[in-house]
Amino acid sequence: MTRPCTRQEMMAIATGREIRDGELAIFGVGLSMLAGFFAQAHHAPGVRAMTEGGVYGATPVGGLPWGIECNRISANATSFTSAIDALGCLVASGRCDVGVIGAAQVDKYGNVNTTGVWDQGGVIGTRYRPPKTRLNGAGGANDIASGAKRFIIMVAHEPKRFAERVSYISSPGYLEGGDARTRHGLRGGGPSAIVTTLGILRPDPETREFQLDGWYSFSSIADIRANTGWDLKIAPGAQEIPEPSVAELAALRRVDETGALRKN
Amino acid sequence: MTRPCTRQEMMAIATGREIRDGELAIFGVGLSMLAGFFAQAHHAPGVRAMTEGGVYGATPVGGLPWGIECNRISANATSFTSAIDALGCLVASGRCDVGVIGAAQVDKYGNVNTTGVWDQGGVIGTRYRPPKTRLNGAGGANDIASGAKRFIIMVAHEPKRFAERVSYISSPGYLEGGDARTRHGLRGGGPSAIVTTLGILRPDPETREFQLDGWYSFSSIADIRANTGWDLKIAPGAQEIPEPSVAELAALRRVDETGALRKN
Amino acid sequence: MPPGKLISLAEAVGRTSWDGMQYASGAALPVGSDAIVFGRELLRQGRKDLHAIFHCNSQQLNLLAAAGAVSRAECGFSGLEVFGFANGLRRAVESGRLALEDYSNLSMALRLLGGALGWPFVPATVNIASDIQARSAFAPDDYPSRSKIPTVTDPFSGREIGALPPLVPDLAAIHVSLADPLGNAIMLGTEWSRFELSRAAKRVVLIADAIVDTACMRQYPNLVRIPDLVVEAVVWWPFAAWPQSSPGLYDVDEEHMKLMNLALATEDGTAAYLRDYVESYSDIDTYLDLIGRDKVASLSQGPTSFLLDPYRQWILPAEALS
Amino acid sequence: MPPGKLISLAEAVGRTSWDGMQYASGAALPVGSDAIVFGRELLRQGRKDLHAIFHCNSQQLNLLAAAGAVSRAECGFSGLEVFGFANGLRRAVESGRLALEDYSNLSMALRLLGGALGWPFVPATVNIASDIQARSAFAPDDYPSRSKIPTVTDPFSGREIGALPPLVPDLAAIHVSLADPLGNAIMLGTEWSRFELSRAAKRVVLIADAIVDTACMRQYPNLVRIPDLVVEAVVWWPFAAWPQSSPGLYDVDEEHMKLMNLALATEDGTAAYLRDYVESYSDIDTYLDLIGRDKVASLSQGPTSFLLDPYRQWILPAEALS
Repeated sequence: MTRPCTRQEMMAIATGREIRDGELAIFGVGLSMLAGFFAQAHHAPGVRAMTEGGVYGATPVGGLPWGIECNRISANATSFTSAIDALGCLVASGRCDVGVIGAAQVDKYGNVNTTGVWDQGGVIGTRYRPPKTRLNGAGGANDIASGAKRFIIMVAHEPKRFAERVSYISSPGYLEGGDARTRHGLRGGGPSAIVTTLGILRPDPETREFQLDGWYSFSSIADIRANTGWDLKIAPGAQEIPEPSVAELAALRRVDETGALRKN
Repeated sequence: MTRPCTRQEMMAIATGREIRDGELAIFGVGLSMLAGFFAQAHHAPGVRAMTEGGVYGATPVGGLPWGIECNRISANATSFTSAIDALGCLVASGRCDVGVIGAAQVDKYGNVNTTGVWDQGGVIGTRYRPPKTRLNGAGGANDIASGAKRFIIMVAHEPKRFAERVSYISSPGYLEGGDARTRHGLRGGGPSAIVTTLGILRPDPETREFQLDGWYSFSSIADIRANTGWDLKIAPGAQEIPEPSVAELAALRRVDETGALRKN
Repeated sequence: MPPGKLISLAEAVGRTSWDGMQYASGAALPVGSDAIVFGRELLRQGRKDLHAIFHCNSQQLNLLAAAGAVSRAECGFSGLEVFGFANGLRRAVESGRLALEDYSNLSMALRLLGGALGWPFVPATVNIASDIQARSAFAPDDYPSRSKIPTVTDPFSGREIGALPPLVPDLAAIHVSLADPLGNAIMLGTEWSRFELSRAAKRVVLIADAIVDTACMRQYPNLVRIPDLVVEAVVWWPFAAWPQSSPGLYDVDEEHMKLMNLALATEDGTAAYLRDYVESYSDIDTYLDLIGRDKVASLSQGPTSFLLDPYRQWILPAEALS
Repeated sequence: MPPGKLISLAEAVGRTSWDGMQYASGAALPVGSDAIVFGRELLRQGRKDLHAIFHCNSQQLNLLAAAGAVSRAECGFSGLEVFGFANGLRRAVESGRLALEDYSNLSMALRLLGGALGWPFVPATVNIASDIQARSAFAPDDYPSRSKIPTVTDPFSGREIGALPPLVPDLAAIHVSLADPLGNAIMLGTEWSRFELSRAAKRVVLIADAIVDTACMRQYPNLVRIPDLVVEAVVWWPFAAWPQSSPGLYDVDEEHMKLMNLALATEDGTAAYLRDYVESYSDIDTYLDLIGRDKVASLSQGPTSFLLDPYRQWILPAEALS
């Protein structure tokens, strides 16, 4: 197969396209940071980017940062503050336009699990019990999911990751769907897209159930449905997503200078 | 009359004697700051002093500071932070050992008014109305009075300033007396002394009514009672307060290099 | 590199202010780091009926109140520290022209923090059991007040504490020592509550005594407590806090502090002050002339001048800023 | 000028720690500014049954958990960023040896702020409506949990939000870039929540990569976010965060990060790691030998080295610190 880029690169570009110039944006570490800095390098030079630790004005040097406060991102920042500033004053407050988070498991209402994998069908039950496999916990993603005006979920498209219902809600999507977020008092607007290695899902405006909105040149509706753990509906107007332009791919590869997205 | 020092100097020294070495202490601007820095210069070199603005490690240079953040106190500080840090994390939290505040009016339970003077006998009534004479408001004194383990009130001893009941509680003393502070949920211990230009008053351990505990060489019980707006009781063991030592007066005058306390 | 977000003082006031707005400034203690030059320009442009949010009173609020431009104010301290009572503010309060809602210095800062964090209320262990809680100048018949600092029940202990109303001012004009053209700012001296204010306000304008190259910010990112992404505009104005101090840059002008407060004690004095010190300059040069070039020089040689030394190499000259 | 509050690492651990204590550290993100050398010494002195308060997991918590020294932990993120899952911590959690109470990165910081301010609870607009609120590892039968993040009613709107329990750890071991012998500290890079932690904890020990003369603090008082009056002791230990980074001083040691996390994935690997990298050095010199003098030199030449430049002139040499 002669793809123009890897699946991960396509996912990063599709995510970056969701970010608009001038927005106040927060990126996590890893792939989501590359997606964000790609957007800044390509079509959103005025994006006001920050990290969870309160690092402002930086673009990474020397490749993918090891972490949010790491030296690769500290080397050319204009301001360092704190977690309460970035995640609290600027995100949980409702000021942040867009965040990008990852997921180990996501469900049809965009709820995200990054906490653990449980046996017995992934059902924890009414008593807390430790996971069979412990993952990373919520980190700042819960704060982004709770407070940002909208957020984008980036996730590898595999059946085990796309569940009817996540085992554990680490970061809230639309909860039980409909107006549940409002009823529970969450300030932010919820997930606007799930961008995957196979395509893009977006929520139905009423039910908030995620539907297939687009596929890549190298994927298909059938492929995506087979890799989704619920009976995925197709949105009206769903279509193939444009391939990366030469300029997009060049910008992404400048940001991802160590090729982290080209490893698989 | 050949006093060894002015009344204000005696008040500052008597206040400074209340501060012990090593304590975490907060001083307001003006006389209370001089009292605190006198203590540091004389018998409490290890006092950990701060101001409301989060200025740490400073001693004033060039005379009485104009204000808490002014350059005379900023010139040799080791740390500048913020109001929430100093008044919140270190004082309202209950960590601060001792604060010194001033008063325009104080009552027999050590409640302090620095907000205004009202006509009609100083009774405001059940509708808010503006004062005849507006004073400075609560400033940080309310926060010190609410949270510090103990605080000292420094005030010129004049009948109009010593009321049965203050018109307006800007900073709480013992409220209605007894265990009222605890009932109202105030964290700090309340005022431990009212140090005046004529003597020192301390609270009865049960009723919390302030009683005369000591007078200066140049004042007397009769003098003090005549200048107090309630029927002042005399504490058991009340006695004359030692005159300033040569070392005390020298230390105070080093701190008060512009002679602010010698003007009257 | 300039202009970035650099605009003139007149343009900043014209673009961001309106009659009746919630205007926050001051935000340092009464004799320092106050964006008073923005307040002078508010008066030059005839703004009125302001709802002033000042952590503490400053000469700016004193002036705005004396001039009759403020109808409501909230602050924690209404004096001028060792310079005494604020005569302009007290006249306005005593006459009933200005309703002054009292809080404490901590609670004003916490209310800004609450606004910054988007909280519906802020827990209060201070101001409770005092007349600050019981009495409201904004709701005079509500006594003991249940609307100003109501109680909230701690779900862990079941005990009651106070709940402060958060502040989200329409505009904050914040004095900073140094800003770059992008809007990154360094404050020398205590922040007081300028950090919280810069996140609480809907719009932020920086008033900077000096403009530095962004390279200064990259060398000292931990000093940049106000990052560009929360800033709408930057105004360069030397001696912007005068007659108050700016640690590292200039000292308090004691003589003018006294002259000004004395003037604001009367209607006639206020009119004269407005004529002589508000309406009388046309640009930075004539403003500095008004202060007096000798005084500008002497106030710049204060005991804190050394605090500015590390940053002097990046200060942009006046020629680069027009 | 030394020693002031300067004491040895062994003495600091001996004086301030005990089995079963609430121990807070980390307090920066997972790969930087972590006082891990304090954690190594906790293990050398055999501390166990710790209740760990880490804003985020770090290699320190990973190590302490792998070694079986932690029975309870609270954190907002339990991974190692791009270095993957924290194998030592996850083994302890999955086996049930360690109860891990989950929060988010904001709520951990707010809980420290609440502890610092002495609040009974902290308003929460995050963590609500998630399993972080509903499930408690410390109270497994309380489902949906009403004790971990209960609701509180906003008295202004009548609506419910969450209430976070404040944190007041027994001890905080805080990594800082620079400290003076009195206990004033400068952090380069994001503070993360070290400011709040330094005010929340009952006792504070600073672990500083370098010691500077107090003159440095008087030149840069706005950088001194941890003032001496909240600090009990200062420990000088170069490369104190290794293999993690310290902005301005040294980079992440990628090789050792991977080696360490791989080792902590098994009991045997952990025993070997403890033997080779915890028990194996006797002082700063042998510790630096262990890292490797070449690596010490190369990690010191990172892209952020310039951040240290303004302060180098005040760094006290090793000879002055004994």
